[in-house]
Amino acid sequence: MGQSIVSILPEILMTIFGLMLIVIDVMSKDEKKSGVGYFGIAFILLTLLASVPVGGFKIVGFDQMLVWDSYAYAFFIVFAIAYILTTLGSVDYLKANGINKGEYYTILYFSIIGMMFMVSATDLSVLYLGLETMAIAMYIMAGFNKKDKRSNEAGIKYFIIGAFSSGILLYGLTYVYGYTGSTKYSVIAEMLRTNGVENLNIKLGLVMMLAGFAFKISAVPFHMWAPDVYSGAPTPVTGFMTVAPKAAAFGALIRFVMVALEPASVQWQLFFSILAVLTMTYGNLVAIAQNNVKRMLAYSAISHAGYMLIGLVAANDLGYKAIALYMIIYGFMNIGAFTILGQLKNKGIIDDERLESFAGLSKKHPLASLAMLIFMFSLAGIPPLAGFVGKFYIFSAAIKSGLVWLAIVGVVNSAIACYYYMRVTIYMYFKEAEYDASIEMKPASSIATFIAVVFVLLIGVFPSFFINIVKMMIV
Amino acid sequence: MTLQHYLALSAIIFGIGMTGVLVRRNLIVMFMSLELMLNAVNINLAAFSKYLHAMNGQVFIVFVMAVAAAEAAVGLALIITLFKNKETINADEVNFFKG
Amino acid sequence: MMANILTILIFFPVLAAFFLFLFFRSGKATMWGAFIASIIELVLTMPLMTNFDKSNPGMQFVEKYDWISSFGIQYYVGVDGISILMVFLTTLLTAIAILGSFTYIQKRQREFYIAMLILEAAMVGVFVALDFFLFYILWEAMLIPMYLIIGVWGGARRIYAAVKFFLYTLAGSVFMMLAIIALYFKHGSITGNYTFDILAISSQSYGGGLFETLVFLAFFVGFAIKVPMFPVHTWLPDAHVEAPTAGSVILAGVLLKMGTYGLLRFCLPITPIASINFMPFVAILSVIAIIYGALVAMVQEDIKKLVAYSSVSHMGFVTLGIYAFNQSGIEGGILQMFNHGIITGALFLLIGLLYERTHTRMIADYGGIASKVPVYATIFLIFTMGSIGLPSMGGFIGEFLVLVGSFKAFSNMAIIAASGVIFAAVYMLWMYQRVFFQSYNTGLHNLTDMNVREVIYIMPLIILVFWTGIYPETFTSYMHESVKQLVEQIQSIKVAMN
Amino acid sequence: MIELLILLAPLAALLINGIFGRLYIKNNAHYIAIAGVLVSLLVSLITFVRVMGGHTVDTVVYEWVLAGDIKIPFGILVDQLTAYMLVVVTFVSTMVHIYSIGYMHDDPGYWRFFTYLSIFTFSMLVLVLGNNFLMLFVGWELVGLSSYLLIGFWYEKKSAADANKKAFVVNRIGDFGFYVGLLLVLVTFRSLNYSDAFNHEAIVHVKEATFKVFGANLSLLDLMTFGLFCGAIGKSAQFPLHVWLPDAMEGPTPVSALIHAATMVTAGVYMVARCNPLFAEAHITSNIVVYIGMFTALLGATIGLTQFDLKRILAYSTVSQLGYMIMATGAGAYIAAIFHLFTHAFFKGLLFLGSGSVMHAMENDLDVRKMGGLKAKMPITRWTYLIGCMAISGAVPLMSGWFSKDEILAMTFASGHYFPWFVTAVVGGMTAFYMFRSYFLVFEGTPRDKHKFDHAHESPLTMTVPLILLSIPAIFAGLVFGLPLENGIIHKMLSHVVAGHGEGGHHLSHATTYGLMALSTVIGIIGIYIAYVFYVQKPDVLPAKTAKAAGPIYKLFYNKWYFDEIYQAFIINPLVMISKFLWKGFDANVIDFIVNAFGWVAKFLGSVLRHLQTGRIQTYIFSMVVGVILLLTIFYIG
Repeated sequence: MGQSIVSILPEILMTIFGLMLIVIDVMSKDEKKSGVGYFGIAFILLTLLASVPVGGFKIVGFDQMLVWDSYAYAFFIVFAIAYILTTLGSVDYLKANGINKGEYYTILYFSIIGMMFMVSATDLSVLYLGLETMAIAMYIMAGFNKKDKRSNEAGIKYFIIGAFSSGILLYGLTYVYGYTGSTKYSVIAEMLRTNGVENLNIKLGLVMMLAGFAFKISAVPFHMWAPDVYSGAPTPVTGFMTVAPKAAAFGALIRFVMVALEPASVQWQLFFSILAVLTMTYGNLVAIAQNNVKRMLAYSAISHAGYMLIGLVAANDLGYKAIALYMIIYGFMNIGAFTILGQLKNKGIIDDERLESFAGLSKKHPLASLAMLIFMFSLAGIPPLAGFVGKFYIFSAAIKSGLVWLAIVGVVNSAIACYYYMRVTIYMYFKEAEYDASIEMKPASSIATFIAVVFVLLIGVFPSFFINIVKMMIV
Repeated sequence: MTLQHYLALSAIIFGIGMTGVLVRRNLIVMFMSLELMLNAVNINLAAFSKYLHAMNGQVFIVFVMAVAAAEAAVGLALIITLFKNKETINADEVNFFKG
Repeated sequence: MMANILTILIFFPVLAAFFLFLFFRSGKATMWGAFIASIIELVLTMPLMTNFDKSNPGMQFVEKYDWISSFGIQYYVGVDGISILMVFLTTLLTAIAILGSFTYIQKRQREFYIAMLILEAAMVGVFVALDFFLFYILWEAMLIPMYLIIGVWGGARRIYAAVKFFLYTLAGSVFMMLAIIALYFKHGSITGNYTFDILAISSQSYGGGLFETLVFLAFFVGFAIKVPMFPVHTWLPDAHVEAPTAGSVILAGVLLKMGTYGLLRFCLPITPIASINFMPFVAILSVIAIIYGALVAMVQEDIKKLVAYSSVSHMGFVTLGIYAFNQSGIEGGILQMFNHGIITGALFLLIGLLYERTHTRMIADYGGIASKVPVYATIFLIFTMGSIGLPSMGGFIGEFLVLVGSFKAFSNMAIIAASGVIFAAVYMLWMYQRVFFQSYNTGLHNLTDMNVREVIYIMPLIILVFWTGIYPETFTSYMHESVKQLVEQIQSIKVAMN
Repeated sequence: MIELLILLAPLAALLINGIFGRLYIKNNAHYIAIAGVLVSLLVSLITFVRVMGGHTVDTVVYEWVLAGDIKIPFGILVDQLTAYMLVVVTFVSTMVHIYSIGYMHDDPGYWRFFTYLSIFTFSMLVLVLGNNFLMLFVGWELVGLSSYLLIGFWYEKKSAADANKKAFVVNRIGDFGFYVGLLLVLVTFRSLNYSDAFNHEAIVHVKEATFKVFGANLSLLDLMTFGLFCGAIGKSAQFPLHVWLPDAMEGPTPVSALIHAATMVTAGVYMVARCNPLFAEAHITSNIVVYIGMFTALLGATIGLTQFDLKRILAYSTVSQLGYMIMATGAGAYIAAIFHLFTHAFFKGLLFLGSGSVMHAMENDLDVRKMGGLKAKMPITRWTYLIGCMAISGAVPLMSGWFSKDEILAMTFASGHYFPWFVTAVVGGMTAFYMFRSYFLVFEGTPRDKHKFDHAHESPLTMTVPLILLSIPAIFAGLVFGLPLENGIIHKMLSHVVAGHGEGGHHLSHATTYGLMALSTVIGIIGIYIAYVFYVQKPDVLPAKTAKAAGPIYKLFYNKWYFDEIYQAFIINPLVMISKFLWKGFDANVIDFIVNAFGWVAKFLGSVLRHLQTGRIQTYIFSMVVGVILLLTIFYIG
C-alpha cells in the first residue's frame, strides 16, 4: 500500500498546492490576481524538484494501474515548462483584456494534474480519468474570455467535438476491455499476444480508441476542431493548448501503444503512418494559405503533430525519446511565439494578428522582432536553433527503423513549411510599416520571451543536457 | 439474453446518439445526444462486466457517470455564455472561424 | 594559441558581433567596429597560412571536443590543403566587402554589419568543420544572415530573390541531412562505432551499390544547387542582382565555393564508386554550364546579371576540373575557385561603385564613361581581362590546369569547354565596349572617378589577381599533398573497379 | 644572362609609364618608352652577333606552373630564329616609337599610347623568347590584348570600339584552336618545352598514333599541328579569320605599322616556323597550310585592287603577303618564309609610316581619290614610299622584297605545288599593280583636291627620319642576308633551327631558279606598267571603264567578298538569337516556371484545402465519423 501512495505522491502534492492556490486566489485583491500565477509557478517548481525519479527507477502503484518513472517525469517537465511560460506570458494579456481572474491560473494548474495521470497511467480507467480531467479544464480555458464571441465559439466547439471524441474513445475502450478481459495494459498485451489480433473483433475497439487519441493530438482526419479552437481561444491559452495537452496525449498514446498494443504493432504503425503523412502535408499546405498569423501557427501546430507522429511510427526507443525532446523544444519555441503574438496590439482597423500588422515591426521593436525571427526559424527547423535538433532526432529515429520514405516526406514538408514561417520575417524585416501596430513588452511577458529565446538558442547549440534527460526514459 | 443482445442494444443507442449530434441544430439537443452516447457505453460496460464476471467494468461505469456530470456542468455553462453573447444556440450560427 | 587557431577564427566574429550588438548604438560606430573585427580576423588567418605544413596531406590544427556524446557528435575542426585557401578567401573578401559597403549601406547599418560578421563565422566554420553535424549546422546557419542581407538591403525584387535563394538552397540541403543520417547509421552498423566524424566515415567504403548511389545523389543535389550547376542555377542571377554589393561579393566570392568544396570533401571521398559512375554525367553538366552560362551572359541587359551568369560559366570549369579525377584537374579546380572569388568579387565591388553613383545597372544607360572615369575604367579592364582568362592573371592558370586535367580524362568535353574561352571574351568585351567606349551618354550625371578609399580596398584584389597569374606556386603549393592523397585514393578505387 | 634584359627593359618602361603616366609624366612619356625599347634593341643586336657566333641560350628563370606531373617553367630560349625575330621586333618598334612622337604630338592620351606600345613590345618579346608552348601562348594572348588596347585607342569612335572587340574575339577564336593543339602537345609529349616536343625520336615514335575526337580517328600529329595552325590563322589573319585586320586600321597609323604590318601578324608565321619539326611530319596539315596561304594571298590582292582608302590598301597587301609566308611554311620553305617575314617587316613598316605622314599632311583624310601630285609637296615621303613600293612589288631586282618573295615562289614550285605557284605568281603581278596604283594616285598626276593640296606639307623630322632609316633595310636587307641565292647568311643561320628536313628535300637546278626569278620579275614589271597606264596616262577613263566592264566581280572584290556580311548573317546573328532564346525561353520560361510552379501549386492546394474548414460543428464531427469508417475499412481489408 505504501508503494502505491509513493507512486502518486507528485499528484497528491500538486492537488494540495492546487487547493492552496484556490485559497490564495480568494484572499488576493482584484488587481493582485497575477500573484496567484506566481504562486502557481513556485508550487509547480517545488513539485518538480520533489518528485525527481532518482536513477530512473519505476514506482508501480495500485496493482499496476499507474506508474511514476523517468518517462512520466520527462513529460511532467514539458507540462511545467508550458505552465510557467504561459503564466508569465498571460499576466499582461489578461490585464489588457480585462479578464484578470485568479481562476485562470488554478484551472490551468489542475489541468496539469489530469495530464500527469494520463502520462503515468498503465490502466485504461486511469487513462480515461486523466484524459477527461484535462479535457474539461481545457474546455473552460478555451472559452475563458466570456465577453469575446470568438472565445465562446472556441469553447463550445472544443466542448462538443471533445465530448463526442471521448464518447468514441470510450466506446472503443469498452470493446478492448470486453474482448481482453481487463483494463490493464500488461494483461491486454498478454491477451493480444496469445490470441493474436485477427480473430478477436478487437480491431473495431482499437480503431475507435486510436481515433479518440488522434483527436487529442489533432491528427488530420480528426483535426477539424483545432484551427477554430486555437484561433478563438485567448492567445496564451492557445500557446498552452498546442503544447501541454498534445504532449500529454502523446505521452499516454506512446505508453498505451508501446505497452498494451505491442503485439499489434503492424496495425497501429500503418494507422499512424497514414495519419502522419496526412497531418504534415495538410497542416503545411493550409498554413501557407493563411494570412492571419495566429491561425497560421494553429495549422503549424497540426503539422508539428505530424512530425511527432513520425517518431511514433518509428516504434523504437529512439522514436519516443525523440518525441519527448521535440515536445520540450516545441514548448519553448511555440509558447514564446504566442507570447509575442499576445502582446501585439494593432490600433489599425483590422484584427491585430494579421500578417500585415507585422509589417515593418523590426524598425520599431528590434528585440521583439529578433525573438520572433528566432522562433520562426526554429519552428522551420533551421540550425543552429533548437527546432533543427528536434527534427534531426525524429528523422534519425525514422531512418533507424528503416522508414526512409516517411523521413523523405517529413523532410520535404519541413522545406515547404519554411515558406510560411519566412513570410512572417519578410513582413517584419523587408516590408515598410502599413499599420501602427506595436508590441509593448511588459516585464512578465518579456521574461517569458527571454527564457524561451535563451532555451531555443541553448538547446540548438548545446542539446546534450536535454538529450540526457530524455535518454533515461524507458516505457 | 446473451452478450450479443446487449452489445446490439448499446450499438443502437450509440447510433441514435451519434445521429442526434450530427443532425440536430440545437446545441442543447446535441448535448443530450452526447449524454445518450455515454449511456450506451455504460450499457456495454455493464454487459461485459457481467459476462467476464469481473467488477472493474461496473466500477468504470461510476467513473463515466461522474465525468458525464462534470461535463454537463461545464457544457451548459459554455452554452449559456454563448447565448448571452450571440442570442442563439443554433449550431450553424457558431461559424465565425472558417478557411 | 596556434593549437586552437581555428576555434578562434570561428568564434571571434561571433563574439565581435555580440559585443557590437550590446555596446555600439550608432550605425557609424558599428561600421568601424565591424571593419576592425574583420581586419583582425584577416590578420589571424596569416599565422594559419604561414604555419601550415605544406608537406603534410592530412588535417592540421585539429581540435576535437565532445559535443553530444550520446550521438557520437563532436566539435571537430581541422584544415588541410583543400580548405585553407578558402578560409583565407573568406576572411579577405569579408574584410573588403565590409570596407566596400561603408557608403553603400545607408539604412540600418548596425544590423547589416552584425549579420556580415555572423555570416563570416558560419562560412569559416563550414570550411573547417570535420564533423557532419557541425558542418550541416553551419551550412544552414549561413542561410539566415545571407537571406536577411539580400532581403533587407537588396534592390527592387529583393523579397522574391531572398525567398528564392533560401528555399532553393534549403530544398537541396534537406536531402543532404537524410543522407548524413543514413551514413551515420550505415557506418555505425558496419564498424559498430556510431559517429558523425567525416574522416572516419570517408575512410569506410560502402560497396558502391544502391545505398552509395542514393547517398551520392543526395549530396550531389545539395552541392549542385550551391555551385550552381546547370539546371538548378536560376537562383543565382536573381540573388546577385538584388543583393547589395557586399552581399553579392560574399555570395559570388565564397558561397558558390561551398558547393564545389562539398563535392571535393564529401562526394569524392565518401562515395567514390558512385562519383566515378556519374563522372560523364557531371562532366556533361559542367560543359553545358560553361557554354550555357556564357551564351546567356551575352544577351543580358543588366551588368550584374551578366557577371552572375559568367559565374555559372566559371564554376562550370571548376566542376569539370574536379570531376577529371586527376591532380591537375582538381588543383586547377581549386585554384579556379580561389581566382573566381577574387575576380568576380572585384567585379561586383566595381559594379557596386558605379551603382552608388548612377543608381542604374542597365548597360543601355551607360556609354563612353572611360573618358570621365579613367582610373575606374583601367581597373575594370584588368578584372574583365582576368575574367576572360588572359595570361599573367590567375584565371588563365586555373582554366589551363582544368583543361589539361579534363583533356586527359575526357578529351571531347575539354575541347567543347575550351570553346568557352571564346564566348567569355565575347560577352565581357561586348559589355565593356557598350559601357566604357563609344560616345559619352549624356544621360549620366554625378559620375565621379574612384576616390582613394575605393582604390585602397580594390588594391589587394589587383595584387592577388596578378600574383596568382605570375607566380601561382605560392597558392598551389598548399594543395599539392592533399590533392595527391585524394587522387591516389580515387585512382586506386578506379583500378579496383575495372 | 643579359637576354633577360630585353624583356625587363620594356616591362620597366611599361610599369613606370602606366603607374605614373597620368599624373606626373604626361607628355614626356616617350623618353621612358623609347629608352626601354632602345635598350632592348641594343641587347638584341648584341645577342644577334653572339648567336651568329653560335652562342644559343636555353635557360629556366623559375618554375611557373606546377601541378602533379605537369611542370611548366618560365624559360628563355635564344637561337637563330629568335635572334632574327628579336632584331625585327625591336628595330621596327624603335622606329615606330620615334615616329609616334611626331604623329601623336597633340593627343591627350599621349602617355597612355606609349604605355600600350611598351605593353606590346614586352608581350611580343615574351612570345618570341619563350622556351615552351605555354610562354608562346602567354605572349600570343598578351599581344592580342595590346592590339585590343591600341586599335581602340580613340575609343570615342564607335568604329574603333567595334574594331578592337572584333580583333580580340577573332584572335580568340584562333586561340581556341591553338589551345587544343597545345593540350594535344602536352598529352603526347608530357611536357610543353620545345626541347621535348621537337626531339626527333619522340616525333617519329608518335608518327603513326591516332587520336579519337568526337568519334573520328584522326592522325595525332595532323590534329596537333592543325590546332596550332588555327592559332596562326587567327593571329596572322589568314583566310577564314582575316576580317579583323582591315578594321584594325581604326587604330593610329604607327600602331598599324608596328602591329598590323611588321610584328604581331607575323607571330603566326614565327610559330609555324618554330614548330617546323612537327609540321614537316604532318603532311595533310602542310597541304592545308599551303592552300590557305595561297587563297589568302589571292583574296588580299583582289580586294586590295579595288580599295580607295590608302591604309586599307596596305592592310590588304599585308594579308596577301602573309598568305605568301604561310604558303611558304606549308611548302616546307621555312627559311624563305622567315626571310620574307624579315624583309616584309621593314618595307611594310616603311609604307605604313609613309601613309601616316601623307595622312598627317592631308588632315587625316585617306581617300586616294582626293589626293594626287603630292610628290612636289612631300619629297622625302614620296621617295621612301616609292622605295617601299619597289621593294614589295618584287619587280625591281636586288631589292629586299625581290629576294624573299621570289625565293618563296621558287620553293613552292620546287616542292611540287605547281598550281599554288601559278596563282601566287599572278598575285605577285597584282601586288605590283595595286602598290604602284596607290603610288601614282597619291604622288603622281595632278592634285584632285585643290584646297587640301595647298595645305599639304612635309612631315616634321621626327616622322621623316624613321622613314629614311627604314628605307635602308628595305633596300639592302635582301642583299646583305640573301646573297648568294638560297644559302645566304640567313639561310646558314636558320638551317640550325630547321636542321635536317627543311631545305634538304628538293633542290632546283640553278637554271630553273633563275628562270623562275626572271619570270616573276617580268610579271612584276607588267603589273607596274599597267598601273602606270591606268593611273598616270588616262586616270579618269580607264579605271572607271574596267570597273564597269568587270561589273559583278568588281563589286565582289570592292565589298571584301562580303565576308563580313556572311559572318554577321550566319554566325553572329544566329548566336545572339540562340542565346536570347536560351535566356528568355529556357531560363525564364522553363526552369523558373518549374521553380515558381512548386510555390504556386503549394499555394493553390492550400487555398483549396482551406475551404474544407467550413466552420460548422456538424461538418467537423461528420469528418471524424468518416475518418473512423475509412480507417476501419482499411483495417478490415488490410
